[in-house]
Amino acid sequence: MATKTVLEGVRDALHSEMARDPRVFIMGEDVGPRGNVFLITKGFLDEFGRSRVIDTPLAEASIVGVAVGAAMAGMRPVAEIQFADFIYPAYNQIVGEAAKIRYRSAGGNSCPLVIRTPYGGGVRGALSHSVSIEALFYHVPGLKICVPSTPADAQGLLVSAIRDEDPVLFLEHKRTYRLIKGDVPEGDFTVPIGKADVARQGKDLSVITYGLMRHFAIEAAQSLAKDGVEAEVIDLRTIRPMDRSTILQSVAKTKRALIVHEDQKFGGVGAEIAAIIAEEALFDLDAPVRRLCGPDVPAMGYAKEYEEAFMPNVERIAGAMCDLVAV
Amino acid sequence: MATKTVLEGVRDALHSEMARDPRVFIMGEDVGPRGNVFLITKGFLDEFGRSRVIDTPLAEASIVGVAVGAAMAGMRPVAEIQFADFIYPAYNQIVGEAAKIRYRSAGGNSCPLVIRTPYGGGVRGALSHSVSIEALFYHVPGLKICVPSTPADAQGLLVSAIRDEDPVLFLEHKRTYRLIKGDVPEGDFTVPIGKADVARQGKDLSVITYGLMRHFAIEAAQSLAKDGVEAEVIDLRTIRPMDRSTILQSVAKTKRALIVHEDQKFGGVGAEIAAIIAEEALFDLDAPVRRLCGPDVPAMGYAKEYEEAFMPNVERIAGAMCDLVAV
Amino acid sequence: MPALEEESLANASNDLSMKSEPKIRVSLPEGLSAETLREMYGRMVLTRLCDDRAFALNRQGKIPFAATCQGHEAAQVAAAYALKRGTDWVVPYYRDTALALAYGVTPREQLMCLFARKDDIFSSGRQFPNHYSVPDRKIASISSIIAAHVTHGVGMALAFAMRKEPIVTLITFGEGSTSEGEWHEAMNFAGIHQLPVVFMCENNEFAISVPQKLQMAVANVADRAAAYGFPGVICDGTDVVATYSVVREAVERARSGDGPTLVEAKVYRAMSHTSDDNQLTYRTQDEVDALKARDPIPRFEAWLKDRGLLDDATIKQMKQQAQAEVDEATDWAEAQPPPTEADLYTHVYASGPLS
Amino acid sequence: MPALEEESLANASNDLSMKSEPKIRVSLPEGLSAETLREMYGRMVLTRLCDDRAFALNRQGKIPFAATCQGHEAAQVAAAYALKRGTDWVVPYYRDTALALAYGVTPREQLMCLFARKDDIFSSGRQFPNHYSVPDRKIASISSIIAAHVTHGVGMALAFAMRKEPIVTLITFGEGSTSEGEWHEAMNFAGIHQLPVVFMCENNEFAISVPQKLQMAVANVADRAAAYGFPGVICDGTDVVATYSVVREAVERARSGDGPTLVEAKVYRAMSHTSDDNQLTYRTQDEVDALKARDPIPRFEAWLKDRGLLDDATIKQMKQQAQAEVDEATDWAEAQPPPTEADLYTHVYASGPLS
Ligand SMILES: Cc1ncc(C[n+]2csc(CCOP(=O)(O)OP(=O)(O)O)c2C)c(N)n1
Ligand SMILES: Cc1ncc(C[n+]2csc(CCOP(=O)(O)OP(=O)(O)O)c2C)c(N)n1
Ligand SMILES: [Mg+2]
Ligand SMILES: [Mg+2]
Repeated sequence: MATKTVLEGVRDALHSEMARDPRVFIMGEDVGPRGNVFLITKGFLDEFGRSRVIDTPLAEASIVGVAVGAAMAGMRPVAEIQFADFIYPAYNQIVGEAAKIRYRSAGGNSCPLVIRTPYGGGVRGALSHSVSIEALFYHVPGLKICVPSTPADAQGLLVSAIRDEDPVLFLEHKRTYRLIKGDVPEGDFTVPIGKADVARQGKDLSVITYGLMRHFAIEAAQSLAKDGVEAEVIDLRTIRPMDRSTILQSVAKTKRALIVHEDQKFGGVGAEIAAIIAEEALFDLDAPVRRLCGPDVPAMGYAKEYEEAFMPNVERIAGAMCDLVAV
Repeated sequence: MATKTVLEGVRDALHSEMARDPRVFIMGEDVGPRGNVFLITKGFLDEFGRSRVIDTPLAEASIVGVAVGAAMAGMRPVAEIQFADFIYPAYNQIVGEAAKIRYRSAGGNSCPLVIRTPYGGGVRGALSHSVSIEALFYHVPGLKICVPSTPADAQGLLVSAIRDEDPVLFLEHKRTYRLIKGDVPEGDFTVPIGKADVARQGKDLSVITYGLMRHFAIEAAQSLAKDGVEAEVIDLRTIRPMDRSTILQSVAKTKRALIVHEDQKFGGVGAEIAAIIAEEALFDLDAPVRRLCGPDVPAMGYAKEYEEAFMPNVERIAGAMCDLVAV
Repeated sequence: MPALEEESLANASNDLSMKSEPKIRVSLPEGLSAETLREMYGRMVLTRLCDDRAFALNRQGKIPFAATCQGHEAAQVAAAYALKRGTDWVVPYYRDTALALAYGVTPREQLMCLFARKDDIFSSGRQFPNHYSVPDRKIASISSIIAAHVTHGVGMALAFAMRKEPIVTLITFGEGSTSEGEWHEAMNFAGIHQLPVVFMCENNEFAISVPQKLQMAVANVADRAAAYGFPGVICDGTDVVATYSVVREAVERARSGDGPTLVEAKVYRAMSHTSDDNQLTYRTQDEVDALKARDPIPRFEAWLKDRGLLDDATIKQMKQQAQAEVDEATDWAEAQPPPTEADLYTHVYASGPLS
Repeated sequence: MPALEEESLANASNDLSMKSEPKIRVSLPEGLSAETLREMYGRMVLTRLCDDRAFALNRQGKIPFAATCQGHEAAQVAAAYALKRGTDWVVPYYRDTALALAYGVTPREQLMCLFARKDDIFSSGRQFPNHYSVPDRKIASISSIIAAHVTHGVGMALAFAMRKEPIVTLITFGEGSTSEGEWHEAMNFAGIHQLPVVFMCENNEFAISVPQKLQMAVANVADRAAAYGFPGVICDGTDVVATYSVVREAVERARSGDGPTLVEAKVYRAMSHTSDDNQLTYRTQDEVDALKARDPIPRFEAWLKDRGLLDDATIKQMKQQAQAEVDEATDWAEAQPPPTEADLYTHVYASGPLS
């Protein structure tokens, strides 16, 4: 075991897969000499050379589109979108193309592609560097979506994503990059795509969450434990596929479900989680499902006050947990 | 009252608004001499001239982006995306730009823009001319989304959309264009954005739906009525804003909720509807929430068999209704 | 590059050598033997019959949709033969029936996609007709989303270049597609990395109903190449030999590491955009009638006959044989089973239909 | 166009006429009086002080982010004065502090956006600094999404053309932005409709760390204009007068109905991309040091002094006055209230924060 940050987990996964498999290469804006804006690929250019660490033009549709083509031709591209807010120009390539290539060619072509991008708020990124995008993609069959929150999950899931035969959207919460440290196994390991993590065991309610909020939820759960309330915290880790059975088992046990995400509420990923519970576990519940999410405004603003007002935090999560067990 | 098709409702709304307001203009592919691929704007070019009926290059990002700019400069553009499947290249302009202009400028700028596009299956449109896109946009604050299903709603909502001060995504189910006929009020009238339609009254279960499925649900309800089961059918008409209170009132009355949409299930609009019910009406329910939706495969295929297997139809809806009342 | 010529001979599905090969051979375009030229002619004839068959089936109500390539055949067949078939990749668009048939797609495969049969190898009946995908014959999968495939072709070329494989990628599209932002990005990327790509624009002056002057403010698509640092070349895309020479040169540039070329083949669209369109809503009957004079098939036929490479008897025989092939393929494909409900769920992910 | 000159005088916020106006006047660029030239100089000085202040505040930990325009000031101020201020629209990008200050943004407004205060008129503290939006002074709202505003500017020009208003729209962007598909689409649309637009590329040869040669395979962004059927013109964007002449000509073309122009102002970026960047990770200290020689402010200062339009005493006075303004604006803005939680919910829709 080594202790590292989420950023280091991402970097080590990229590094080990590039070293292991000559088909793996990286392309994106400023991934070369700059080593990516968060310094994730620092040193990669020198080590792997210009043909495997490609500084692209400022053009996201082609970052993904060229990567799709390379993937169809047998490579394993890792395309980087510098911030999740800039992924929209590549939406056609991701949703319209990558996700459908296997299906539309009846298995004749495949598209083993990873699209990595930092998302989320809490770093004063303002209106265009703070977005959560998972809800804009999770409806799309053919895609897989990872949202790791710990260094080990970041590393193990990224390795899985690169080895996957299908396109994976890999979302890294930028606030976790340096904030979150944790133990990571040595050597080659993977975390399977599609398996949630029961991050904390509990019997009184289930908190279903992912990304940065996992950490806030655990903290909130710890504070409630002082009053004897034991919350189970489920970190989904991947959103598509979503680990329904872990969610349902937990809810069957605790009989109360609180869904927490930073992304806006209406039509967010929490909607599907709530729907799954409403369809499959309705008679298990002792209280209505609750969602604690970002507010339904267009974006997180630049001022600290906007950020704080937008993002769920430990206090708000603890408050929602208290309310729910009180029903 | 006049009897017309959905297509005629759309056309009459466009026509009357263009005649009424010189700020309204149309831009899109093949809207000129061709009169749009469904012939909706046939004759418009001759009547309103080339500066108000603009045949654009094949470039969706600029169809929307140019319209956004014109809207910011005081016009009322109606931008057409020829098929909903082709809207992805414009995703950045819709989600990243149009939806945020008012918010990001703190009210300094606005973007009164309508983006019309035909969506949905059932016309042998194959993998790239059959998509339902509402779930890819309904999470976005700042946007409004209309999904009319009757001629009167198509006309009245489109007039409302054009007069709205904010960007509206206006989704027209292409199968309804010529299939669905109905009475439409004469003269100037509007249907408000944000108000669902109780398309059929009932007491035994609530079917919450929109688009083409409204018609199938009513037919299914009629067939069940023969066995004494009275289903209430709610046609949302607009997805964002969503008429929560009509949904909740109906469910409080019937105690059973079936959500039906053609779009794929996972992360579809039905997820939010189910979540609203799970949060607000859980203790009203006598049965779990049910969703009858398109299957979680990447697209509707070309072969008739794929289309039939993909789309909910009257029989399947009736079956799901029976199952739900039997719980 | 004599390899090319042998290649085309080896790939020929029928023996097309004339009974009485003329003694005095005219000088032929580099890389093209008499046999190859006849084979190319044969592909054009076969394509025309497939195209006509599609529209006949559509009129009979047997298939709901057909898209024509009439007017584009010369450019497409020329491009196919300028490539090293079996080695070079093509990333076509939906109007490339002639290109596909010249690149190894068989009439049966073509008819299977028209009928949307389960065993349609392109998409198992999921996509519209003419959305080819034949990896074993180096034809990439495309969607109907205009210009989305152009970056793919560039990415494939990038992969080949990274692996130092001497493969050229041909990417085709209509002039309308050059308005899309993605087209610009693809061109730009290929230019920066001087990738082994040939971009071929089949300019028929219409994007459905929108005429070229409302699509761009330049006279030639080829004029756009300068913005990307590589040459743009124009050719008469109704002239097989002229197009062949231009594409062949571009292929050689690409293969020798000198980077991309944008070839603009000036063609025309003989019919409405697709079976869903009626071009008389936006151009006159006279205009449409005038196009007939440019038909590339009689033109190439005359060229071949002038040079003694083809005679009426052979033409007749070839047409009959092609017709027989198309008829057989039609009956066969029509009799094949459609997809079933279970087929809806295949090939979602490599690991199955999980969501 | 003498209107322009009067306009600039009328807009002058301070009396900048020198105590002893030299008797023998040199010939000045068309449309620029001595007073206007001094005013332009003043805007550059003011901009530099605002820019330096932003970085000082960032270093002090008072603001988390700053983006520089150092090296771009001449091009921006020249462009602003080539327009009819109060009539023509600008659709700028995030590096256009000098353009904004020359187009009527005040130091207080600038400092308010740096501090993200509630009453920041551009965005109420929602956007990063320098994302201007001042409808009453004809500055359009932009986001941080590169090149997304270019189609907007074109759409605005379309609206003005439809309404037959004699308004020119200036749209600016970096050379990196020309790689985006949307940029291509915007240029293409403007060319087809010959809209009254001036596109100005501020080419500083870097997109964050990516050098021009990895962004495009051409030497000049201006070379791309030919693909859209309108002229591309290059100027030295560190030379106020040269840029002014080129932009002014483009503005006149646009206003007289002759369509768009792409102006490429060759500039440089003196500092790192933003306060979050360290350019020494991708270019050498020597390279950066060498740029100092191109500083447009001393250069313009010398030009004005050479012609007797400015003397040291006036320069000193102007600098002091600008510094005082920036200091005052800083203190004032810092003391303004931040947004509150309630402000999160305003301006979602015209009708309120419904979802
Ligand atoms: C992104 C996208 N937008 C619009 C369409 C609808 N469409 C299909 S073909 C076509 C015209 C294409 O014109 P061009 O590229 O010139 O090719 P041609 O059909 O003339 O060969 C259009 C607009 C589409 N398929 N994809
Ligand atoms: C769509 C998008 N992609 C990436 C970015 C990140 N980004 C911000 S500025 C920048 C470089 C811009 O370069 P250029 O257009 O040359 O302008 P400059 O900063 O040099 O003035 C990049 C890549 C962004 N803001 N938007
Ligand atoms: Mg065309
Ligand atoms: Mg730059």
